Amino acid sequence: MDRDDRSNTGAWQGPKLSVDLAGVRLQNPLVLASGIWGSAAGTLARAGRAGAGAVTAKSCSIEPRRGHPNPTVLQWGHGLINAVGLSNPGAEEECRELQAAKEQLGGTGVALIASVFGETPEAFAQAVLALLPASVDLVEVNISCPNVAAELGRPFALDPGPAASVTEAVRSVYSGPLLVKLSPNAPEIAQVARSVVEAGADGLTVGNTLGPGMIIDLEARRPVLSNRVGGVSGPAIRPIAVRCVYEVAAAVDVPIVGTGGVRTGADAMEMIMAGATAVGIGSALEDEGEEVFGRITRELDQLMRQLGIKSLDEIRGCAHV
Amino acid sequence: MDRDDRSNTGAWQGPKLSVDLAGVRLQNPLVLASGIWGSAAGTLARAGRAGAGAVTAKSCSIEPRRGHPNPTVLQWGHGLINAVGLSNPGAEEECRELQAAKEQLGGTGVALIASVFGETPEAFAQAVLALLPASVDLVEVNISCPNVAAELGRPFALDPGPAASVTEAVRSVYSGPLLVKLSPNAPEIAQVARSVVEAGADGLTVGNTLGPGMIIDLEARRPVLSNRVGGVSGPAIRPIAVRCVYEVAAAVDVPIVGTGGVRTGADAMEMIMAGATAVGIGSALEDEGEEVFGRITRELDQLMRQLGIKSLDEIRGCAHV
Amino acid sequence: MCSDVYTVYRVVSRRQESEGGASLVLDGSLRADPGQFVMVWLPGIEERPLAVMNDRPLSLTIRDVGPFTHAMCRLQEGDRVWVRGPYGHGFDVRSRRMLLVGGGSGIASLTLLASRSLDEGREVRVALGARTSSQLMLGWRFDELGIPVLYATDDGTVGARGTTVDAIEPLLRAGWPDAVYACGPEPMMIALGRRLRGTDLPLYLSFERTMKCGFGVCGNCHLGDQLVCRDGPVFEGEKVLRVLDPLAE
Amino acid sequence: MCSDVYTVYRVVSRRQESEGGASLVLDGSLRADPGQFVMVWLPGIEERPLAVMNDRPLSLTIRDVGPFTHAMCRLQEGDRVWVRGPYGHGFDVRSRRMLLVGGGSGIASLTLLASRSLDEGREVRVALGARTSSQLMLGWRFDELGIPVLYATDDGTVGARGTTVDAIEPLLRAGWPDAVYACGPEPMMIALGRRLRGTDLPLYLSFERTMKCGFGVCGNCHLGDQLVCRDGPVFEGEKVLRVLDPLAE
Ligand SMILES: Cc1cc2nc3c(=O)[nH]c(=O)nc-3n(C[C@H](O)[C@H](O)[C@H](O)COP(=O)(O)OP(=O)(O)OC[C@H]3O[C@@H](n4cnc5c(N)ncnc54)[C@H](O)[C@@H]3O)c2cc1C
Ligand SMILES: Cc1cc2nc3c(=O)[nH]c(=O)nc-3n(C[C@H](O)[C@H](O)[C@H](O)COP(=O)(O)OP(=O)(O)OC[C@H]3O[C@@H](n4cnc5c(N)ncnc54)[C@H](O)[C@@H]3O)c2cc1C
Ligand SMILES: Cc1cc2nc3c(=O)[nH]c(=O)nc-3n(C[C@H](O)[C@H](O)[C@H](O)COP(=O)(O)O)c2cc1C
Ligand SMILES: Cc1cc2nc3c(=O)[nH]c(=O)nc-3n(C[C@H](O)[C@H](O)[C@H](O)COP(=O)(O)O)c2cc1C
Ligand code: FES
Ligand code: FES
Repeated sequence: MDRDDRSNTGAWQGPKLSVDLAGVRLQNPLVLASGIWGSAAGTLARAGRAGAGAVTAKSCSIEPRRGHPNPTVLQWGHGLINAVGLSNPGAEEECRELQAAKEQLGGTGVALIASVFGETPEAFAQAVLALLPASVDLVEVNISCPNVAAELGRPFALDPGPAASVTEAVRSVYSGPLLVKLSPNAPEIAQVARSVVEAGADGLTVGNTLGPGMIIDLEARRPVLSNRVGGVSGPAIRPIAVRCVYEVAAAVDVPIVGTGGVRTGADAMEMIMAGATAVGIGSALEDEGEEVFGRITRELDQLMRQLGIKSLDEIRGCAHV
Repeated sequence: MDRDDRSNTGAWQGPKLSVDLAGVRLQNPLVLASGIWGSAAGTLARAGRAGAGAVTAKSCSIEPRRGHPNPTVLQWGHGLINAVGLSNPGAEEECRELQAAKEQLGGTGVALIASVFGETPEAFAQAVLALLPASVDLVEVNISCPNVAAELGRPFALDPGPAASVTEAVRSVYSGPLLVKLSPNAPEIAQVARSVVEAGADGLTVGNTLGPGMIIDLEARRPVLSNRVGGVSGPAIRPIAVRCVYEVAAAVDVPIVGTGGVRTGADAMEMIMAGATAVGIGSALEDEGEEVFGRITRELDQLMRQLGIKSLDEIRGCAHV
Repeated sequence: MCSDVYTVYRVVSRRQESEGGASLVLDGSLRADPGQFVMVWLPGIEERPLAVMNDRPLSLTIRDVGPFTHAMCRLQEGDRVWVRGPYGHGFDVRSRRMLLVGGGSGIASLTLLASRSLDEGREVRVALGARTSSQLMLGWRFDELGIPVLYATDDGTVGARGTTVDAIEPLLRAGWPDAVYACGPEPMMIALGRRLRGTDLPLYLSFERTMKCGFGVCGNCHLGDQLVCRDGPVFEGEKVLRVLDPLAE
Repeated sequence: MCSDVYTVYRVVSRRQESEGGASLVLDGSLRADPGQFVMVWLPGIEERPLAVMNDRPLSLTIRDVGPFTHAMCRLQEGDRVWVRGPYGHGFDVRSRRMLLVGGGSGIASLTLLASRSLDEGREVRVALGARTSSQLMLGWRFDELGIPVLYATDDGTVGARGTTVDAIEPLLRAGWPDAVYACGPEPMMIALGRRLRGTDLPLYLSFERTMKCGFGVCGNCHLGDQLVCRDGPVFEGEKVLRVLDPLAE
């Protein structure tokens, strides 16, 4: 039981920050984004204990993947650029970590989200099957990683058809709450959103990293990332992520995890006004670490008091004028 | 005659900054980007006198356009967002300004670039025809503005076919040096580049603003731009612009004006190492004004000395390893 | 804090100016130099440049000439305005005896200059003009500051019949001012420039042009090769009148 | 200046350490706390974490264990390295008599701690271990600083036969140190933790884990719920040994 529930005892307990994400109750809208802090039970649970409403594990595939050699993750002045290349220990090992994470999170009320990817719709489905024993609260399907194009081809998330195929394949093996993670690079993201929802998604994460981008080192005379290009995240991408959330919210009627460049309570509220139900927090952990969750929650609470907002439900999508 | 030409008198005169852009010689690679400082003869000439290698006028259409109401151009912390909406005085008036600009630039060696757009390939061609009397040095065809989608539909620059149609239409009425301005939002920008070059472009500007993006005001509970969304420019978009230049340079063999987020000599050199011949400078004029050209040129010169680079030709595209 | 772009202020008090004009005192201050301006947004309506009439507390004076200014003039206590800035360069003040000349909404650009200059121990006089008495603005502010005001109206309903340029003639002849500072309709500023041509009195003019960005990018506010938002709004008279005045050499 | 990401240094001098090891002195300094590390990139090869062996001038000591360290060890005077950082938290030093225990490449994490602590007027002793004498590194640096070194090798070729944990036994019994600082192979650090369990001697351990970002985002360097790059690389012994040592409660 958290503060919001106690509010039915009478006196106003302060702004209501809890939200309903595809049937899963989050104590606050902040979600640790996939790929941040990996999939280790210890780090996921730590982010949860520190105040995330939900935590997402790093995307995993059926088989383990080494990912790209270093350099893979860099700070370039206005955010991050990364080409980790979806390194992961494979679904079996990931399942064990998720089970441990679930145990460590027991009783905290923090939701646990698994994330999967694959080369084909069937591979996505198989990865989800392999994770079932962990009984996570939600599954996120990552069809939008821009860093493995050389290997995996054009991301599924760029076109409505392929995006829907993956969703259907996963839906056919998994009946729990299902999020699909879209790409801010899709020129017609609203259409992709519509077809993914028709194919059975319960919610959408909007979105993954932008680009890809490239940083060249002038002395080395070559791109810094070993993969040459990488996904751009952090403050630089916020206006584009917000526009994506706005467009998607206008197109479909499922909850959205607005993700991209959020660093403050004001940024989080912007996402919610654009139509998001929850808000992904990724690059903001650089340097600051898990304290980011407490800080953003406090800032959000303060802003709500200042603006006379009693509940996030009150302002969700209110910028659609 | 500039410094580089004197170098054949014997002693080394310092790094060679001049470049050849589709047959037009620029004293240095810096190009005032279209839409910055408008199309007035006075401001274009001022930017040229201050040290730009070339100046581009704001895109114009056959008929005058008012553009969108304010707010239209904003600073959001990591760059600009704008939805000016291609306001312009129409090709006839623009032609007069360009003639005046050309006169004012006479003898400076600064190249003058006109920019046009239209609703159909034919409209592009007509706009170019209307500007012919100004005898500008190059014509840039803007097929990539993301701020008029509501009116003009999906930008031509997103797909190879439409992009080529516009290029062909203009090519059929204009035989001078022709640049086509691509969009960093095209998921397959290399294919667009190829088809535009096949259709007759002599060079490519890569690229226009990114997105569109959106900034929501929390007190107003609405998007700030009257057009709701706007193109993102400035530092935030640099890694993506650099990747676009890199991809395009690998795909085609025409000169590229690398444009997006360049603010320093190092940024300019990064574009050139990615494969650019010239470098567009737009948002960097905020606050600093035309002095940006002198500063970036000096920084580039210093960097070249420091890294032992004698000519930009030496490093163009060298990051393709 | 609530956006990357604007600071939101509330109207604390409102004072009716001339017919179709109002001054608004806001609930916070904004550090600005005399002559600088802000961009003010009314969501759903428009965003426009306005002079900083006073900076602590931030105060604005608006003449109702169109949709935006009309909405501004109808704001009531407690209503909000969205402000970004300040932008531009203010007046460069080096003189001892300053003559200020204002017309229409341009008067708002002169009040902060007047009060600051008084604080700095300078002598200030001002001439205000309008078509008719009911259109005069901000006389009360100069009265508050104890600055002598010369009025001029086209119809003679207040002060001298004629223009401010006529009204300042005696002061000019007496050799009173060290420098002249003006903001108003462009015809007024051109006339002032012509009157002072040949004298060695420095003239500073503040211009009003339509703006989009306010920070020197869009080019919308150009005046010859100058950008009003960035290089101005205050210019040395000679420099801009060369562009504006068809009679200037 | 040449990139948003790295500072480029040149190798000024190179010193052969043990077989397959080298120390490099670079042509600039880097302000760092003892225990902090940098990410070093060799274009076309790899990017890896390395301890700041000395900070002015920036110096690195590398043990050749794989492709990156091998390339590092082969660098010559004038060759370039790309450095970002420093990252992580260093040693928290409050004690008077400090016992440093190093093994393998971990020794590089202790030299800056030693020299800084001497500057601050503390007493420092060090124990260095390796499998065999030819694999010992950086003894010369402690000699330079005038710090007494206890050596331990598995084969007894130098110093006591056995481990550093054996070698420091007499000092521990004598109650000499106020605190122990260690960096080396994890088995060494576990053994040290076991030896000190039950005493009230503070133990600080510096860890080496594979890293991608270095600034607390990717999670690659986790150790239980801790991130070595951000929360470490130096930890209080108790805290991490609970995770690492199967015998810890
Ligand atoms: C630096 C600067 C400072 C300013 N300070 C003030 C101020 O303190 N108080 C104030 O009331 N106004 C000021 N203005 C002018 C103000 O911005 C305009 O009056 C306003 O833009 C009108 O907007 P609107 O939507 O009400 O009318 P619009 O529909 O934009 O205009 C209505 C009519 O007024 C004309 N007009 C618009 N702007 C001007 C102008 N600047 N000069 C002459 N005619 C114009 C239009 O051409 C049109 O005919 C300033 C302008 C600038 C550039
Ligand atoms: C904070 C920190 C500071 C470090 N400081 C130094 C230093 O100053 N000098 C130095 O030489 N090394 C140091 N290291 C270790 C160094 O980063 C690794 O040795 C290096 O990554 C090996 O890269 P490689 O490409 O040469 O070999 P790889 O191919 O990456 O590894 C070769 C072999 O060594 C093993 N290995 C790799 N890293 C480690 C490790 N950290 N511990 C144990 N085994 C490992 C691998 O598993 C593999 O078997 C430090 C590591 C960290 C995290
Ligand atoms: C280092 C790093 C690794 C990431 N790995 C994944 C991943 O495995 N799966 C995924 O869906 N998104 C991944 N992302 C994307 C983030 O989840 C998030 O969508 C993106 O970074 C935008 O949010 P931010 O600006 O808050 O970081 C990764 C991002 C970063 C920076
Ligand atoms: C206010 C503004 C107006 C612009 N107008 C145009 C235009 O009319 N035509 C065009 O091709 N590009 C236009 N652009 C895009 C720029 O030319 C440039 O491609 C883009 O801003 C990226 O470069 P930058 O980051 O250096 O600004 C405009 C950009 C801005 C900021
Ligand atoms: S208003 Fe944009 S340049 Fe002046
Ligand atoms: S190396 Fe990335 S979190 Fe530590």
